[in-house]
Amino acid sequence: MYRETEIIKDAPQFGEPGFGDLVINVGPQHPATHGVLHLIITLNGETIKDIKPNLGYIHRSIEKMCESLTYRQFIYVTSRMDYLSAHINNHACALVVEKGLQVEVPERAQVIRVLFDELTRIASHELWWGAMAMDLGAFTPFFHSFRERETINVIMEETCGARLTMNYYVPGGVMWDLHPDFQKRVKDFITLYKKKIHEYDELVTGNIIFQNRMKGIGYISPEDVISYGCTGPVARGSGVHSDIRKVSPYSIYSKLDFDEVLETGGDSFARYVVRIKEMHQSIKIIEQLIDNIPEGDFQAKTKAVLKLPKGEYYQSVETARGELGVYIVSEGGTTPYRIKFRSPGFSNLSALNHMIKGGKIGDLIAAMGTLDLVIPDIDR
Amino acid sequence: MWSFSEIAKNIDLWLNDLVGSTWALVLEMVIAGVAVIGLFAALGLVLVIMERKVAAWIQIRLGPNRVGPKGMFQSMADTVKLLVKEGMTPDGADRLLFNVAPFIAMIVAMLLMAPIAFAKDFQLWDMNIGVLYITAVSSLSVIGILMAGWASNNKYSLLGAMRSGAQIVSYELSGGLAILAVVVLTGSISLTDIIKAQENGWWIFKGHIPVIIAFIIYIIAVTAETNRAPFDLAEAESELTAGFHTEYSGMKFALFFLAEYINVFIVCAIGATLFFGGWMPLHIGNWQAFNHIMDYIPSSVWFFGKTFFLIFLIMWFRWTFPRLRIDQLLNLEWKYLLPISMINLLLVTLIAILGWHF
Amino acid sequence: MFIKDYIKDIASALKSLATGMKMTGYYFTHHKEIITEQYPDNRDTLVLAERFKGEVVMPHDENNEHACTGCTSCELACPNGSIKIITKFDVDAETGKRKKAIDTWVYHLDLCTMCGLCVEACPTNAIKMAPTFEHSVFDRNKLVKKLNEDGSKVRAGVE
Amino acid sequence: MSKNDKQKSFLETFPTGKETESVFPGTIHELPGGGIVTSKLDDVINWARSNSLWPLTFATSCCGIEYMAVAGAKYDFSRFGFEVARATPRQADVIIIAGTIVNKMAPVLKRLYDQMADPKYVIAMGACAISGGPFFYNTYSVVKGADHVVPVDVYIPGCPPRPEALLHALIALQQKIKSGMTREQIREGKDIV
Repeated sequence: MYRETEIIKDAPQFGEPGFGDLVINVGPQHPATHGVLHLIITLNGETIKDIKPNLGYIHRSIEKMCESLTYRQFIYVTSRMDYLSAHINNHACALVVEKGLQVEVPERAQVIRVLFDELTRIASHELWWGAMAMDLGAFTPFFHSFRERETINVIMEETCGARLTMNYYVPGGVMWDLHPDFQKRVKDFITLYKKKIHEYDELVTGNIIFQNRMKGIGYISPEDVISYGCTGPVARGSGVHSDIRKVSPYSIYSKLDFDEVLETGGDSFARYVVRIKEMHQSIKIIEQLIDNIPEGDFQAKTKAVLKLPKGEYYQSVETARGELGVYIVSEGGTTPYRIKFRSPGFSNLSALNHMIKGGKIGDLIAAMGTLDLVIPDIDR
Repeated sequence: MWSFSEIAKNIDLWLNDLVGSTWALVLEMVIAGVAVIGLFAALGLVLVIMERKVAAWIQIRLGPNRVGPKGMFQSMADTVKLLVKEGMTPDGADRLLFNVAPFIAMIVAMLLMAPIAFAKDFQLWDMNIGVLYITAVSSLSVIGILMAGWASNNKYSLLGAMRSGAQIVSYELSGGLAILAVVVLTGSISLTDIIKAQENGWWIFKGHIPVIIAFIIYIIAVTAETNRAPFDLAEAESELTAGFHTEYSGMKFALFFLAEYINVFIVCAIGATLFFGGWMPLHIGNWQAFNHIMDYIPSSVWFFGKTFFLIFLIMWFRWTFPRLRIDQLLNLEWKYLLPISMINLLLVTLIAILGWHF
Repeated sequence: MFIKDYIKDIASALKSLATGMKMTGYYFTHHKEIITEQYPDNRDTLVLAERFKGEVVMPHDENNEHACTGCTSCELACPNGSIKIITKFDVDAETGKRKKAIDTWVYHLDLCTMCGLCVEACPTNAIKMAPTFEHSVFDRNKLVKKLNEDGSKVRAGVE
Repeated sequence: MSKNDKQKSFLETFPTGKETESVFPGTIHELPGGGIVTSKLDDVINWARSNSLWPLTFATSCCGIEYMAVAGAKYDFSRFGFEVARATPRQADVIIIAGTIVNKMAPVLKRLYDQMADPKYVIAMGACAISGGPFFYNTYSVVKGADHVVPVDVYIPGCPPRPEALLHALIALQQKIKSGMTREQIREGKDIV
């Protein structure tokens, strides 16, 4: 009766399920997978026995593609990897090219970059909050979070010229100077954010149904976090000190006053709290910088054709999802010889089976929501 | 005063004169059937647009406003589209059960229309076992869902149907016990008697705290019984794509959609009848002048006003709360609602025996 | 005590649910919080950011002249080949010199990712990003555009 | 928006550039000579179809976020009656291909399209769905345009397009449905009546 669908026949055989087990394919088109993740789940009743992620439905060979693009050009493609932290991806690439060229980035450009990074982080977490609540079956938070997110999008659009994939960072600085209205808009946003943030707690955090769905679900211990290589809020939710902005500070983060958010719960609720508190920390960083943007150049003088000296370069940054590493091998030409991204989503996804095994389908959706997966970031 | 009962009586007399009593009965049945189907369709249209507007306003957006004046024709467009859309039966499905299931869901919803008093003396079938009939028939709705889920030959559908089965069977208990509270107070299971008993005040106001608790339990139980969020596990869009109706398209899906809304209307109508006095206007004790003014408002307005208030309440739940997990859903019923409603029933019995209600 | 905890649990749960309902109830009754912008109706008042990258355009002045010399630096800067410049040689009437000029400036809007690198690379500011977005078409071929207008030529003095 | 662009009227921005019948169908037209004719059943059906386009929740990458923004409160496509996003293809009317289609995803897209009940429409949103966009030249794994897999009705360029651009495309699709013309008829350049 339960014929296997065609999709699973194409996929590699993962061993025969036991008697009475139900194998279902969640994805590639499924509202909870936030894209095209394909999970092959073995169920016993409602209880999950095994999860096998099947990747590759959005593999666009970005790493291979970057090898044929120049150092100015390849940055824009990386916006399409983790499109929710597009600015931060670009930042990593710009930093690694600057490291190779040994260009000193003007202070104004660095401040602008950090401001946009933190705005991106807030926007990303806003979207995660709405989408995660939607996974849990509450639709209203999604619309309320987009209210704040759209405000950030307007700021982005005014200065960078696009809403999502901006390509604003170039090696040596940023493409244009800030828009004159930038400071005012950001201050307005901070006011709006502070006025509305209590609603997040009223609508979702304090809700008894939400807490029961989240607490104690998807537990992962600090040891497992390290062995799976999870980073970002997933690691910090288990109390693992992993914020790249603190561990190996880049740009001007070492001069800023902010806290690394650590929770010791290790469950879905801890990861939720980490992200909510991170938004507050980002606001704190923005407040420190918004009135102190130094005057000066927004872009360092670079040659028209960039050539990285022969060698290997690595830079990691903290995206909204965790550690993004960019590794470039240069043979001295105008294009990278080899490029490799270490994306946070891939490691975080690998811990999914460990987290959820033995839980219910509802737990899978809730815990996957707190992992905040962006599938193009995993497949690249 | 203008009332439905006079019109019904006149039609009855006129038909009896015209064609004799046997044919008059047949014709009346046909008229009643057509009227129910018409009401069915009209309610579906109204409730769908209402839900979308309520959702939009809660979600700080405008909602449908471009099709017809203020978007009022939106659900009409949806209905026409679904009517002419291809209704497919998937390969491998159990064809008979698959195609029959939506009709079962709809027929159950229609059967429940029979004992509801829409206005003073306006009732399709004034039976003396109204409450029993309602509890018996409403439990049939699970059959349609189970059939749909099993016949679809889809794993998501099957899971949704199984969830729905567990859910409806459990929540019927506390729903029934909550209804019993009112039955105990009234001393009758006829809906007419229950409404009559609320002449001097609705049960929710004059029945002390136990009736309020019973009302809360009733609302929670019927939300679960009609598969509405936060208990929409049978559909659970983010988990099971569309649950038991994953494989349904076109009009067959529309029937499920419609049956859901009609069920919501009916449980709210029953709730309004039991706790808010049905078509009975708001009467307060000895305030003769006030009561007299209230009597001028037509009884059907009272009935629909109360019902739509309850419907709004259920919609409000839907757009506020996240969904429960299946084991939490059953925990809620067996560990909380059922013990509470049992103790509550005891209390109500005490009140009824000692005559403490106003 | 067991019963006390049980009742406390229920009370706190109901309170948390009521908090959420209070908030959604507030938005249901306060329509001034609605933030919807009605797109086709607000088209006249819609102000887009002037930097918004909607498509590449080549501004022509009143004499039907543009500033593009056909140097192809935009074509080289474009990461995904959405620009193709077909050049020709104009013969100057006075001096008789052959001069490079553009014949067709082909722009693939269907490929373009609005990264803005071509505009940055252009030495003569011949192209810019226009804040337009209403490009939807029924036929994919209509998205391949010719940006220089018929009969246009390079503005005098632009090298 | 600069002054020059403003001069374009709203209808001119559409591929057809013409307004189709947008009044409520079933209205009574007075014919010369006093005859009365009600509009055709086809008009009613097309009106219903065009005003009730339920999209499939299908997004592969970046454009999906702008698709979510259109669903969000600021742009709100529920004004047109499109907000009933169905997770199952059986109940959806329009599939908005928001994002790149790679070779492994192409059979799945085809399958989803086949599972949808007629009439079904496809919108290709963004450069990736139209032609592969940024992944046109240098990659080995991307389908160069979703129209190699399923027939596409409306194309929206942009990377990703603005939310308003998606609304524009949805209105264009509405116009197409109201006209009742096929893709081939439009491609041949026939006027939309």
